[in-house]
Amino acid sequence: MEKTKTNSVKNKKKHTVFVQGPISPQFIADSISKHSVKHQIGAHSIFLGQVRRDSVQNSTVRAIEYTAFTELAEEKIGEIREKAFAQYNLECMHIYHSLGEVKCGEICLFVFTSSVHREAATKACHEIVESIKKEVPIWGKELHDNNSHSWKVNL
Amino acid sequence: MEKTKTNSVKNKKKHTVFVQGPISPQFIADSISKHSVKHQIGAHSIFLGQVRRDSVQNSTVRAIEYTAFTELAEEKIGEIREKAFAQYNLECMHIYHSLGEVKCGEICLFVFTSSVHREAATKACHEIVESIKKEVPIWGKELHDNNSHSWKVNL
Amino acid sequence: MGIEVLFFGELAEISGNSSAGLDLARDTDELLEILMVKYPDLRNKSFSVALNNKMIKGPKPLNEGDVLALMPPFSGG
Amino acid sequence: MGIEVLFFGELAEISGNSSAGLDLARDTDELLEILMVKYPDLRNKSFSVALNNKMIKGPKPLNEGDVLALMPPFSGG
Repeated sequence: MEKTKTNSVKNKKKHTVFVQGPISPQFIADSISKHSVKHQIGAHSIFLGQVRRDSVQNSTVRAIEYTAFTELAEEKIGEIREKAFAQYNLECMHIYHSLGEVKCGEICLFVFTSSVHREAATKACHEIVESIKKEVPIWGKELHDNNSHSWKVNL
Repeated sequence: MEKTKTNSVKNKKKHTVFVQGPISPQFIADSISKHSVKHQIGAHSIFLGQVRRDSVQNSTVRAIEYTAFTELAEEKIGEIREKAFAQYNLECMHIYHSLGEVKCGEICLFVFTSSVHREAATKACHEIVESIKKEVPIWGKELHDNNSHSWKVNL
Repeated sequence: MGIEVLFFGELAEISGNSSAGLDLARDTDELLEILMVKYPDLRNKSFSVALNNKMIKGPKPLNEGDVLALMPPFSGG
Repeated sequence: MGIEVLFFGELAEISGNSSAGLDLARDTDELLEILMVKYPDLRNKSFSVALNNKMIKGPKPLNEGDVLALMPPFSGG
């Protein structure tokens, strides 16, 4: 139902944040590979969110369907990017989040920071993940085995 | 010269820590993929160490050749593993370090932690990296463009 | 033209639609009250509001063509 | 049998070998002093010591067949 809004991604930012469906390990590998030409980088920090097979209301989650207010979400992620670059000495930063259905065991969030020394990448990655969960208008609809659903709540 | 000791890996631990040469992005992708069947996992934290093209003594590093006191190193990493599992609610932990030559831009260290909620994986990954750098008998010989060398110093 | 209202996440279930066209109201508070009357279950939900893609706090005046977004607590990641 | 001494990292450059066989000494301190005489540049280097794959601090008695490892500051990662 929200599909029309979900898909109206305006590419205002250099980096596309939203990917349709799960983020594949191959995509992550390719993203890592691209940094091998950046010889000033000494440390990468990566966070991956994976969809859990949670039990909710006596039934079991089989997938999460993500929707977003993409225009505002990309603006918020742009702000999170700028803040992290201002605060930490980062060489690179990449943020990807799934839209649409992501099954249990699949990856829905990929945050990737790189720096000369490890402290900047490590701290920035952690803070970016916290900010994404709190500040970015994305919603997860938990699809259950029994065809019911529930709405994901971030703690 | 240290090659004989370096290669005498005794697989006392379940996980083999040392890999010969660089750690490939494909190896990392395969490692991530293997966790898709673990449906209790919600968060992965990954740290990657990449060899930097540092300038040392007026010349430039082209690669680092790693050697280790492998028996003691694996014992130390075993202790680091046990400590992290005792301290944090982790579902999975993998630690890989290169031996031999790793060129600039290639990966020499891969630490991978997984947990139900993100805090455990994030904190454990960070602490494991710090412990590996401080407590594990591994040495980096910096090979320079001009065929000279220097010895890596961890700050 | 009026006001376009966007409903996200669970709120789209409550309204039955991902968006709705409403007549211009004086300000966002008046429009929200109209929405609460139209969709009473909204009263039991906490949500934040964006006006023309900017998060707002408290009432703001409305103009023809404005877009108001109702957003339940975020749950990305 | 004597004692096998392992030299790691930069210390292997100083000794010219990754290992050396030495006669049994009373304790690790005596053996280290013998090594310092044999390889004077060791005096300028800081290193930690492992006896039979265990890190040690302070002097420990030695037995035939013991393995003593001299390790410069670690620089993994």
